This record gives sequence, structure tokens and C-alpha cells, in this order.
Amino acid sequence: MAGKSGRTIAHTQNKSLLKRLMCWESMLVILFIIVNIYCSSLSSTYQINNVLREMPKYLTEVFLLLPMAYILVMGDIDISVGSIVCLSATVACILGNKGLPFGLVLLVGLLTGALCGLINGIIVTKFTELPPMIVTLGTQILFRGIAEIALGSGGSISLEHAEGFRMLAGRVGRIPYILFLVLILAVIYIIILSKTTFGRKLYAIGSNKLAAYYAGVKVQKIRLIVFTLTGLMAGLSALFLTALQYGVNTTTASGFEMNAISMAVFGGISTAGGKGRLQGGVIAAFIIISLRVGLGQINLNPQVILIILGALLILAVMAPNIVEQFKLMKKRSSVK
Amino acid sequence: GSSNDGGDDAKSEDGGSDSGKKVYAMVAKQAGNPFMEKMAEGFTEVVEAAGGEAIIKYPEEGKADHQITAIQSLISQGVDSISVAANDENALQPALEDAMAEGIKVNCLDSKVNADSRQLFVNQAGVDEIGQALMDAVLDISGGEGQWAILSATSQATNQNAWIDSMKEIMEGDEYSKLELVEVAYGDDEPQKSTDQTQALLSKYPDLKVICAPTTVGIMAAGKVLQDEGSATKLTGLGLPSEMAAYIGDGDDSSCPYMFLWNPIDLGRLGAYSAIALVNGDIEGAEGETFDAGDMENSPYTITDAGDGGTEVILGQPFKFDPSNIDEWKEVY
Amino acid sequence: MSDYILELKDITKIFPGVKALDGVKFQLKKGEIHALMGENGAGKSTFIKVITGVHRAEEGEMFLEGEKVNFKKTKDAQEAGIAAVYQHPTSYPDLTVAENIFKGHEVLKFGMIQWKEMNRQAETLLEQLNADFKVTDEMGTLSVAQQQMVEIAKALSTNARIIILDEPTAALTKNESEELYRIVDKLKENGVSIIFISHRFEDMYRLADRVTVLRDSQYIGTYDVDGITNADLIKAMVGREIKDLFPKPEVKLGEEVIRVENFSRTGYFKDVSFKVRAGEIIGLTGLVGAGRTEVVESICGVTRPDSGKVFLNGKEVTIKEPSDAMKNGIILLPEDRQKQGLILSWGLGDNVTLPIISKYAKGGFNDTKKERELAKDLLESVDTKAVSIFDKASTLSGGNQQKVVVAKALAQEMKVVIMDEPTKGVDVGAKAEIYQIMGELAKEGYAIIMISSEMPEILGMSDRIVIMCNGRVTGQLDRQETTQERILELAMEKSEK
Amino acid sequence: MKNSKSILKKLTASREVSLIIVLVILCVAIGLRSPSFLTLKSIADMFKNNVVTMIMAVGMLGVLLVGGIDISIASTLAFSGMAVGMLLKRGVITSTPLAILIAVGIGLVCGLLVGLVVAKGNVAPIIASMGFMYIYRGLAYVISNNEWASADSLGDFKNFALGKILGINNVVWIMILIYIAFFILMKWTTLGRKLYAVGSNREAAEISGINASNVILFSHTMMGVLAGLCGALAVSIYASAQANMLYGKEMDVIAACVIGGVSMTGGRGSVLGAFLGALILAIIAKALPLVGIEAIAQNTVKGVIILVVIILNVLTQRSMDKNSLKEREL
Ligand SMILES: Nc1ncnc2c1ncn2[C@@H]1O[C@H](COP(=O)(O)OP(=O)(O)OP(=O)(O)O)[C@@H](O)[C@H]1O
Ligand SMILES: Nc1ncnc2c1ncn2[C@@H]1O[C@H](COP(=O)(O)OP(=O)(O)OP(=O)(O)O)[C@@H](O)[C@H]1O
Ligand SMILES: [Mg+2]
Ligand SMILES: [Mg+2]
Repeated sequence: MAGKSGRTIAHTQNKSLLKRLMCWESMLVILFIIVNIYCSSLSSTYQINNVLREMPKYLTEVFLLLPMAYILVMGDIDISVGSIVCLSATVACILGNKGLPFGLVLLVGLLTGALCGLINGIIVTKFTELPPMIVTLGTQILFRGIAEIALGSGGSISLEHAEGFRMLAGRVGRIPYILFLVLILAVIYIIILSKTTFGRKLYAIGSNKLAAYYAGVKVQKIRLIVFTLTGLMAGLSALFLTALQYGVNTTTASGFEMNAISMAVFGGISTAGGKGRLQGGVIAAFIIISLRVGLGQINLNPQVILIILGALLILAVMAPNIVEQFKLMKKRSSVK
Repeated sequence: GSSNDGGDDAKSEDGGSDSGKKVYAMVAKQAGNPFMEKMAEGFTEVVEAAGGEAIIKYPEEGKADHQITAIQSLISQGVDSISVAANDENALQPALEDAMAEGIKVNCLDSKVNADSRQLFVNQAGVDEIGQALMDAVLDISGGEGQWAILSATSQATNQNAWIDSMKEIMEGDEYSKLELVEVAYGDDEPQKSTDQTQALLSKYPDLKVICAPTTVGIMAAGKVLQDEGSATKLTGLGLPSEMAAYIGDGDDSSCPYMFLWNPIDLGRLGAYSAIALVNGDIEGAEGETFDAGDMENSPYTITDAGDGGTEVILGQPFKFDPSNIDEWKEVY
Repeated sequence: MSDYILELKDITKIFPGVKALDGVKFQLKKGEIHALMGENGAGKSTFIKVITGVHRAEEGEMFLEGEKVNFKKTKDAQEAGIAAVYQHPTSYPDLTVAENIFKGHEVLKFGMIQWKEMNRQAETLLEQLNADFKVTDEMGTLSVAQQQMVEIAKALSTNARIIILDEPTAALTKNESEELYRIVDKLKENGVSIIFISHRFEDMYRLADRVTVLRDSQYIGTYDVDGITNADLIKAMVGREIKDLFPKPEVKLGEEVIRVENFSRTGYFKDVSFKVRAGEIIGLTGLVGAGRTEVVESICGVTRPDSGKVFLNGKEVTIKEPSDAMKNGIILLPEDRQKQGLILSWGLGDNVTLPIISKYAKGGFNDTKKERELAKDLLESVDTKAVSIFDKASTLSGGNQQKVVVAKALAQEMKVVIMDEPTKGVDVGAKAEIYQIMGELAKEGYAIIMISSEMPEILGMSDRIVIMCNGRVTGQLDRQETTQERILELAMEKSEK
Repeated sequence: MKNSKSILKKLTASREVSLIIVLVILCVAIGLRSPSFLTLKSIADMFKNNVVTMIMAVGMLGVLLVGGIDISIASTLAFSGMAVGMLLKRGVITSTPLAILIAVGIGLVCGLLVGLVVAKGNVAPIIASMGFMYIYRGLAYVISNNEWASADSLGDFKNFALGKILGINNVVWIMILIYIAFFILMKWTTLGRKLYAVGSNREAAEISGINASNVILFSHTMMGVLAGLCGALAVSIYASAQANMLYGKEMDVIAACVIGGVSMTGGRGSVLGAFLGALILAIIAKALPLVGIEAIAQNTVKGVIILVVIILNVLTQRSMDKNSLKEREL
């Protein structure tokens, strides 16, 4: 039915293919290709098999990127994930060394992560006055603190029965299992965020918590779920990380949170909430991995790599803003 | 060459360098640390003199995580040897096993990895020698009796814990019976925390005679606190002469009568010599083997059992720095 | 020449994709009160923002006392003696009332802010307005209407010669509006020229000397208020005639649908009880801050009451969250459309369908196609002025935003519809449409609660009127048996005591 | 009677007072377990050791007030500290005031850059400062050339942090002066109030003629200046400059502000609050070794204390709100 004034409202979008391709994700794909060409030109040892071999360590961070993207989309932040990884790994190692069946060790590792996430979730949802940043800063210190106590004066535990974990670090041909898992999970996470009601609600929460609440979105319940999920993924990351270093120590995974956040942001997800797509985050993760592996081949001072990554991060976020402003100017003059 | 297909295998096998030089890599504990820098200097000097190429790889941060990626990158580059100053005894095992499986020789220096992950440990000084030297210093400085305390790095630092354990064992002896170890404090190798801990020790134990700080950051912070306050408590431990020169002296206005360390340059050199010997096939890292270390003091060195299932070679005794030699050494490292 | 203190010629303002003003002219005489009227989205707010330098016009000229001026920033306009109260409160919720009033022209001595003096001056201003809050209160704790008062005080504090008020009465009840009239009159006596925007005819008749009408970004005409008729004005504004402003259908009331018993929440309201029958429209009214919003928010689970029960069709229901209320068919159109009602950065379609995505989804996956069709239908049914359902909600004018909120409610299955100030800031045309919808809903047998501060609306639309004062229900009256005076009496019960 | 009640009410309604209560309880509890904690010397030491956090907390207050955040500050500090350290070590400069001036200058440029990217480049503050966190820390390493500048090479400069005026350490004086300056700035100047205004409602601020992006730029520049200054102070206090100095300190500074009641969404917070927050953290750091908590459990205790303090604060705030509601007559 048309309105009383006979006005009709369009409900389809005719975006040309070109316009559809003109998005941040396409930029990132191009950047990914450029980075890879550049790295291959830097060193003859930047080869696919080497990249695949070095990749697993970095992929453990991508496990965290996925739920972190959800958290950021909701306008929240979780800086305790690195500590959760450490604590989960600690628990898994201790139980593994006690001789528990490997399946059970995996399960408990995951559950430890989920429990930590749940604690974060409970605090941020029960005390909504508190910014998640400061809550997770507290738990960041706390979770790693507990791991420190559990790790004892040695500060590290090594696996006595590494067979199970060795399996996790296995490969099909040259391709590590973890890559398969990361890709599968990435696809699932992307679909959930972009195609399901759950995803839409996350964007609603991030765009306007209050309006989402009034519209019947169970804001606090969803936040609780996502924080717990983040913990669970940290547990998963912990298991693979354990497999990659046959054990755990007090500094395990410190700084993972910042890496996960910068991947997400590089991929176009705004820390202010409600904006960005996970596709971008995943591509950005692979750009960063390529760059780290590539620059590692020429033994560049890692501090210089950090400077490059820092600058890249800032530019990546600033570029679309500048493009937007430019577009606005153009649009304005075209209406005239 | 921008080949992405994994071809050109021959090249990657004999090293990343084009000239066919042997490539020896050292993985430092962390960047921005003068001790590591001096070690790297010695390492590079020897490798280059032998006609090889040295790669010094710094991890992003002083953590085992980052050393793993550094080692993997070196494996990709097909280096001939990796010498690592480990941040964690066990965490590097999978990476180093990979390296050894690729035919890369692995030794460690300064702080070790477990026996399965290495072929040889280049030890700066035997744990017991260090423990003994420090214990004797405490005994001497305290005048034979009274309270003393330890200011260590982190409570998990492997080297420090080994030395502290050794000191505690030595303290069982009769001559140390009048000494009372009141506390082991941890400054986490952070200046501020180490300062807090030192001050806490002083206020908790007004009669404290000696603080022993077997860590370069801790000893610096403690040296400063004690000297600024003109405290009667004196200091010894392990420190870099260049950093500690201001605090070493006999008088009341100096906080540290003397302290110990080994020569990091020599440690790097011995690391390089042993790596070269491993790569050349002169040694395999087995007990009883010997190798030549150029003009180094104790050359040729003999490989001994490290007591952890692996082997080691010991650089020498810890070296004592006191007012008589500090000015000379502070220029060196 | 300088008959006019302010004169604008051929003003054209373009937003990306929208021409908000198209060659608009305007003349303000010295010391006159000039009303600016027009439909939602006609460009009124944009026009005054051009005057005050918030926006810069692409074309056109502006003369102040005959001299050409070009305001680059709002500061320029302020310095030229123009002060404005914008439609959407532009206050600082974390700062005190006094600081809000004096922001930008603080009382200084040696470069230091003189808090005492500033508070004193602010107090004097608020006294003039008969405000019932303190100058040291935090702005964020005030109700919307109280905030509006602060905004007015702020405009007064600059001693401006031109004061612009954009819908100052939208959030005010009859009583407070009277206060405002008094103040505006006083300003006029002091030689201040005033432009004000309102969708309420009574405001215009009571205050204005002349009225300028805008429609679809264009200038329609300027008329003397004496001698103009309602019908003429509406025709000028809407471009067509509206016969029945309050299309209240006669509905046979059904069974009781919702009953609220002994609702209390510490500090907000106490012992509130009322019931609504199928097809009934309840008008909930009272003075600013009487607690009406709080009551309905507690019914809908936005906040939790300390005690009290809600019965739906005779059965008690527990409602902990808005989603519970929605499940039970109780739908709330919140008071603050920008903060509570809409996600401004989203398209209209997504806004409308947000409450029901789960119902439409297949196995958790969004059914985008269906959603869009539904959104289109609903938005058209309330006659939203928009090009497509992908337009961002932030680009709509206030009244059109309100229509989107209505459409959003219509998307849901409902038994009880609660509308908190549904026509606040809505133009006559749209108002009539919203009343029309309300009537249709009543006819279909829904129970409706309408919170309103506007007397004609309350009297014109409600079957029964529930009056609150200071957190308590002071009376429940049948429409037939009541008068404005009786309602006002009950609404001010407390002050008589 | 009524008057005294209203004063009491006023007192309990203020966040700072509830913090002071927490503080007193904390001090008494620690003092009972370890009498040496409450000695003059111990307190003087505590202030000296925490000057850096305290100074940066007041800068962070400015940044948080406008709704921003700056996590690059520890890196800025390391960069300026390392620069000064290396200049002194190489003998390029010897004068203490010059060293401090250079550090401040470096901090100013660092902060300005962060501010420009945030205010003019429209980059979210956490991201912009995260990028610069990597960049400045990297620069600190690069200029350090893998060396430390230590006591022996710092010459006279290290004595600056030893000097006292009226029995109070120079660096503590600097902190006090900065706090006084900020107190005046935040309470009585229009510039300070602009920080509040922009953080409270940026759009409104812009409409009322405040150039919000310049205010944001100012807040980050100020933060940079203070971080730069702290670089010099830290080098002097610890007589040592290291590229990884005060790594991760930014989180302590942010925690101090939040504990002190500064809102992370902008618009709320006071200089006194920032100070009290920093003081609470300083006391915790000072007390943990004193009361004999095992080193290995210290992080756990610290984490728990932070969580308990912030949650307690919420709970007291809630009950205060509830009480004031109860007084409203209906
Ligand atoms: N910032 C903006 N960006 C884009 N479009 C805008 C912006 N502000 C207003 N518009 C558009 O300009 C037109 C005029 O809006 P304006 O707010 O001036 O209307 P109004 O007459 O004040 O309506 P109301 O009575 O509802 O307040 C509308 O179509 C609106 O969508
Ligand atoms: N966030 C808040 N903090 C403290 N008090 C508040 C807050 N919001 C509202 N109040 C107070 O609660 C009381 C009831 O407010 P409510 O919004 O329910 O009134 P109302 O009758 O809907 O009035 P209106 O909507 O016209 O402002 C008022 O005294 C108001 O000042
Ligand atoms: Mg308007
Ligand atoms: Mg209301």
C-alpha cells in the first residue's frame, strides 16, 4: 500500500558491480597481493612452504581475532584474552602432565577459557556502569596472576606427554591443521555476523545499545554470550599454542589482545562499535602474517617491523576517512 | 627471485646468502639489552673472522613466544646454525627440533634450553661456581654474620632460581651458619618494582647487612637506592660494569664493594666457536669432545655433562669487579 | 531599508543528496515575534541553523540591520547578538545547569571562572522561568522538559537581540507553555526580536505577529497572524486540506486487556493503578516530571518496579526486559526517538524490522527480502518522507523519525500499545496521520496508552484520562465529563496542598 | 542539626570522598600489618617512586575527559627518556634543564602527532595511540642502539631526582606544581571546561562554537608533554634509561584514572580523583612487598584489588543513588 500522499519508498538497491567492488575489503585483497609480491622480491626464501611452516604461531592469534571482532562490533573491548590463553594453557598442561586422557585435557582447557570469559561477561553485564576496558584490565592481571601461581617458581611447565598435542600441530602435506581450522571457523564467524539475526543484533548493540534494548534485543545476555565465547576461543588458541611450544610459561600469549585488536581494526572494524565486517579482519590478519614472515626473512630489526605495522595501522584507518571526506565534497558539488 | 612455488631448493638449503658462505645465527633474549649486544658483538666477530655470515635475530619482546617465530624464520632462511639465549627452557623445543630435523646445528648460550632441544650449552660459569662466589661475597661483606636478602629478577627466572638454589645449598655449610637469609624478593627486572622491593627490604629489616642481586636490572636499582640513602646495607651480585660503575667503591658512600659477572663478549665468542665446530662436524656436542676456540683463554674447550641429560661447555669462573678494575672494564661492557 | 533587523534572500542549502532549502527568503522585523511553520522536513531547523552559522548555505545572502553578514561559525552569530535554542537539546549532561547556561560566555575575572557569580546569575534566570530545579544539578538528571528550560535560560543569558526557538514547547505541558509565553512576551517588550518554530497552532496564535510557511524546502509565504485561519495555514503547510484533526472513531470497548496494580518505584512513582480495555485509548497526562515515562517504562521492563503487578487479559505476567513485554504483546514507543527509538546510523528498513528479525528468520538466518518488503509497506503506511528504505535514519527530520518509530511498533504483534509523546515535534499532517493510525488500532481492538503533554490531543483522542502528579495518580476522568481546567487542577494537586 | 546532615550528605555523595574512605581503610589495614609503612620516609619514597604515574594520570584525565584514550604514553616516555639518556651519555648535552626541556619537546611532538591523527584524521583514539605505541617504542629501541644509559654516564642529571627543596624531593615538587596547575586549569579556566564540554557532548560543543578537534588536539598534546617530561624524570629517578622502560605502564595510568572516578566515555572526572586513583595504586604497589604477600601471588592480589575497588565503587554509588531517591517525597 502506498502512503496517503502516494509517495513510494524504494526497497531495492541497484549497486553497480564496480561500486560493490569499491570497498575496504577489496583494497585489502589488493594490499595482500602487493605485500606478497613485495616480500617475495625481498628474499628468495619467502616461499609458500616456508610461509606455511611459520604460519601456525601467528594463526593462534587469529582464533582471538574472530570473537574480538564480535566484541568490537558490540562496542566493547576485551584486553584479557592473552591472559586467558595463558591460564587455559596452564590448566591444560598441568592436567596433561597428570596423565588425564587427552580428550579430557582438551575439554578442560576449552572450559577454563570459557569460564574466564564468563567471569568477564558476568562482571561487565552486572556492573554495566564499568567500562569493559577497565574490567578486563583487572582480569588480565588476575588471570595471568593465577597462572603464575599455578606455574610455580619454575615459571613454566613443559609437557611430559606431548603426543596428543603433537597431533594438534600436525599437517596434511604442508598445510597445518590449524590453518584448516582457522579458515573453517572464520567462515562460520563471518556468516554468523553477516547473515544471522545474532549478527544483526550485535551491530544493533554496537550502534545504539539503548535503542537495541528498547527494541527487545537482550543486550546483556548477548554480551554475556560473546564474552564467554571469546574466552572459549582463547581456550582453543591456548591448546594450539601449547602444541607449538610443548608447554606454557608466564609470558605465554602476552600481547595477543593488542594483536587481535589491531588485525580487526586494520580490517575495517571500528572500536566504537557497529561498524565493519569480519571478512576485512581476516584478510588483514593474513596481510599482517605475510608481512611479519616476509620482513622476518630479511632479519629486519623487529622494532622496525613494529614501527612499520604501527604506521600501517594508522594509515589503514585514516585512509577511508579521507576518502569519505573526498566523496562528500564530490557529492556536494555534483548536487549543485 | 620471486618464486612462490618452493622451487630453487638447493639454494635454500645451503643458506640464505648468495655467496655460499656458512650462515650462523644467534637469537638474542631481547632487544635493547647491552649484555646481549656485547654477546652478539663477540659472536659476530668470530663468525666473520672464520669467513661466515652472522645473523643476530632479536625477538620483538623478551619472551619465548617471540623467539619461536624468530627461530622459524631462521629455519626458512636455511641457516647453518642457531645459537639461542633462551627465555624459556622448554618452550622452544618444537621449533628447535624442527631446526635440527632440517640439519641445522643448535646450541644455546647464556641461558639454556632443555637437553632435547640442543646439541650443546655454552655456559657462562657453572651454577655452583656462581653460587659459591656470591655466597662468599655475602659472607665477606657482612663480616661473617647478620641478616641478608636476595633481590632477584622474576620469581620464575630460570638462571636466577638455579643460582639462588645453589646459594641456599652452600649456606648449609658451617661457616655460613651466622648468616640469616631473611627474604628473596623479586623486582621483575623492572627499575620501579626493583626500587620498591629494595625499599621494602630496608624498612622491613633495619639491620639488614647485605643485599645480593643476581640480576643486572635489580642490582642497578638496588645500587641506586642504597647509595642515595647512604644506607649501611651493602650490595653485591651480578651486574654489568658499565652500568654499575657509579656504585662500586670501597667507601661508605658507595653501595657496592664488589660484584661479579662474566665477559659477555667472550661468551658470544665461545658460542660462535662451538657453533662453527658443530657446523664443520668437528664435534657433535657429545661429552668429552674438545674444540678449538682461537685465542680464547681456556682454549681448547672440553665438553662436559651438564647434569640435565645434555652437555655443556663452561666459559670460566665468574669475574670479580671491584674498585681496582671497574674503570677499566666499564669501557668494555 | 533596515526596517528589518534580519533579512535572508535566496538561501539554498544542500546536504549530500538532499536540497534542504531551495531559494528561501525571510524577513524579521525589529521587535516582532515571527513564527516559522511547515511540515516535518520542510527545512525549518536547517534554516535557522543557516542563520546561526551551524550550516553554511551554498547560495544566498543574509543581512543584519541592512548590513550584509557572513557567519562562518556559530561564534560569529553569537557575537552578532543571535542566540538559538535548537530542536534537539544541545546540552552537556555531565555539567551543572549553571555551567550549561553559561558555556561559551562564562563569567570571568582575570581569566578565571567565577563560579559563585555564575551560579547566582543562573539562579536569577531560572527564577524568571519558575524552574523547580537547582543550578547545581547535573544536566543529565533533568527531564527533557527541564533541559528545554535550561536551553531557554541559556539563550536569555546572552542578552541577544534576536532569539530563535526551535520547537520550544514540544516537550512542555500547557502550564509550562504559559510560562514560556510570558517570558517571550517580556522579551518582546524589551525589544528583542524572536523567531520560533512550532507545530502547535495555539503557540502561533498566542504569540506570533507574523508567520512564514515553508514547504518542501521552499518558501510559500509570509502572513499576518491576525486574520489568518486554521484552514488557510494548514493548506499552505501541507498543500491540501485536513478535515478532521482528531479522527477518533467510536469504538465499542471490549474486555480489560491490561491492568496495572499498585505499581511503585522508589523515588519515581507510587501506588499507580489503572486498567485499559480493548479498543480503549487512555491519555496519561500530567506536568513535566510527573513520572509518566517512568511508569510505562516499568510496565515494559525497561526498568524494574519495586512492587506492583501487571495483569494481561486477567493473568499476571512477569516482565523483566523489554523483550518480555514484546513477547506479551506490550509495545512501547519510547519518548526519546533519537536515543531510544532509532539507530540513527542505520537505514530506515533495518530500524523498522529490528524487533522482529528473529520472527522472520529461517534457522537464525535473516530473511532480508521479506524484511525489506515489510519495511517498505510499513514506512509507506505511515507516509514517511524518504526516498528508500536504505536512507539513514539520521538524515530524516524529527517528525519523520517519529513516523519510523511508529512503523517499527506496527511491525510487531501487539495487544497493548504504549506511546510516549507520539506527536512531539510532529507536523499537523503527520499528526493527523498518527491519530488516524491510533484510531485504527483502537478499532482493531488494541488497548492504547498515550502519554501526552498536549491538551487538545489528550482531550481529542482519549477515552479516559489518567492524570499523574508527582509520581501518583491523582485522578481518572472520562473524556466526556471533563474540561481542561479540571485536568490541570489534578495535575497540580501537590502545589495546592 | 539539619545543616550538619546536609554537609554529611554532600560529603558522602561525592565520589572522591568514597575513595578517600577506601584509601584510609587500605592504609590502616596495611599499617596494622606493617608499621613501617606509615613512616614519613616510606611515604616520601612512595611518592617519589610513583611521580611518573601520578603526573601521567593527570594528563590521561585530560584525554579521557574529551572521550579519548592514549595508550602510547609509556612509549612516548621511553622515547623521550632514551633520547635524553643517549644525549647525556654521548656528552651532547650536560645541563639538566636542557635535558628536561628536550624531553618535554619530544613529548610535545609525540603527543601532537597522536592528537593530529585523532582530531584531524578522525581515527579512534585507541587505534591511533596503539599505532603510535608501536612506533614510539620502536624509535626508543632504534635510538638506543641496544645500549642503556646508566648512572655513570648520566652525570649531574641523576642528582636532580635526589635534590630536595623544603624537605620534599624535586620530582615530587614538579608533580605537586603540575597538579596545582591542572587543578586551576580544570576548574577555573574556560579551556579546562572546554575539555569537559567536548567530552560531555561534542556536537553541542561544536554548535556553541567550541572547536572540538582543537580541544582534542590540545588534550593529546598535553598528555604528550607530560609523558615526555616523565621520560626525563624516570631517567633521573632510576638513574638509568632503557628502551623497554616502564613497558605497559599506560594501563596503570588508565586504571588509576578509572579507579579515581574518571569516566572512560568522557565528560566526568576530577584532578583530585585522578590523584587519589594513582595514590591507591601506588599504595598497593608499595604495600604488597611490605605485608609479606608471596611474590608469586602479587599479580593475583593486585588484580583482585583493582576489581574489588571498582566494583565497590559502583555499589556505593548505587546505594547512594538509591538513598537520594528514597528522600524524594512522593
Ligand atoms: N545533517 C543532515 N544531513 C543530511 N540531511 C539533512 C541533515 N539535516 C537535515 N537534513 C534534511 O534536510 C531536510 C530538512 O530538515 P529539517 O530538520 O530542517 O526539517 P524541519 O522543518 O526542521 O522538520 P521538523 O519539523 O521535523 O523538525 C530533511 O529532508 C532532512 O532529512
Ligand atoms: N536520569 C535521571 N536521573 C535522575 N532523575 C531522573 C532521571 N530521569 C528522570 N528523572 C526524574 O524522575 C522523575 C520522573 O521522570 P519522568 O521522565 O518519568 O517524567 P514524565 O512525567 O514522563 O515527564 P517528561 O517526560 O515530561 O519529562 C522526574 O522528577 C525527573 O526529574
Ligand atoms: Mg526541525
Ligand atoms: Mg516523559
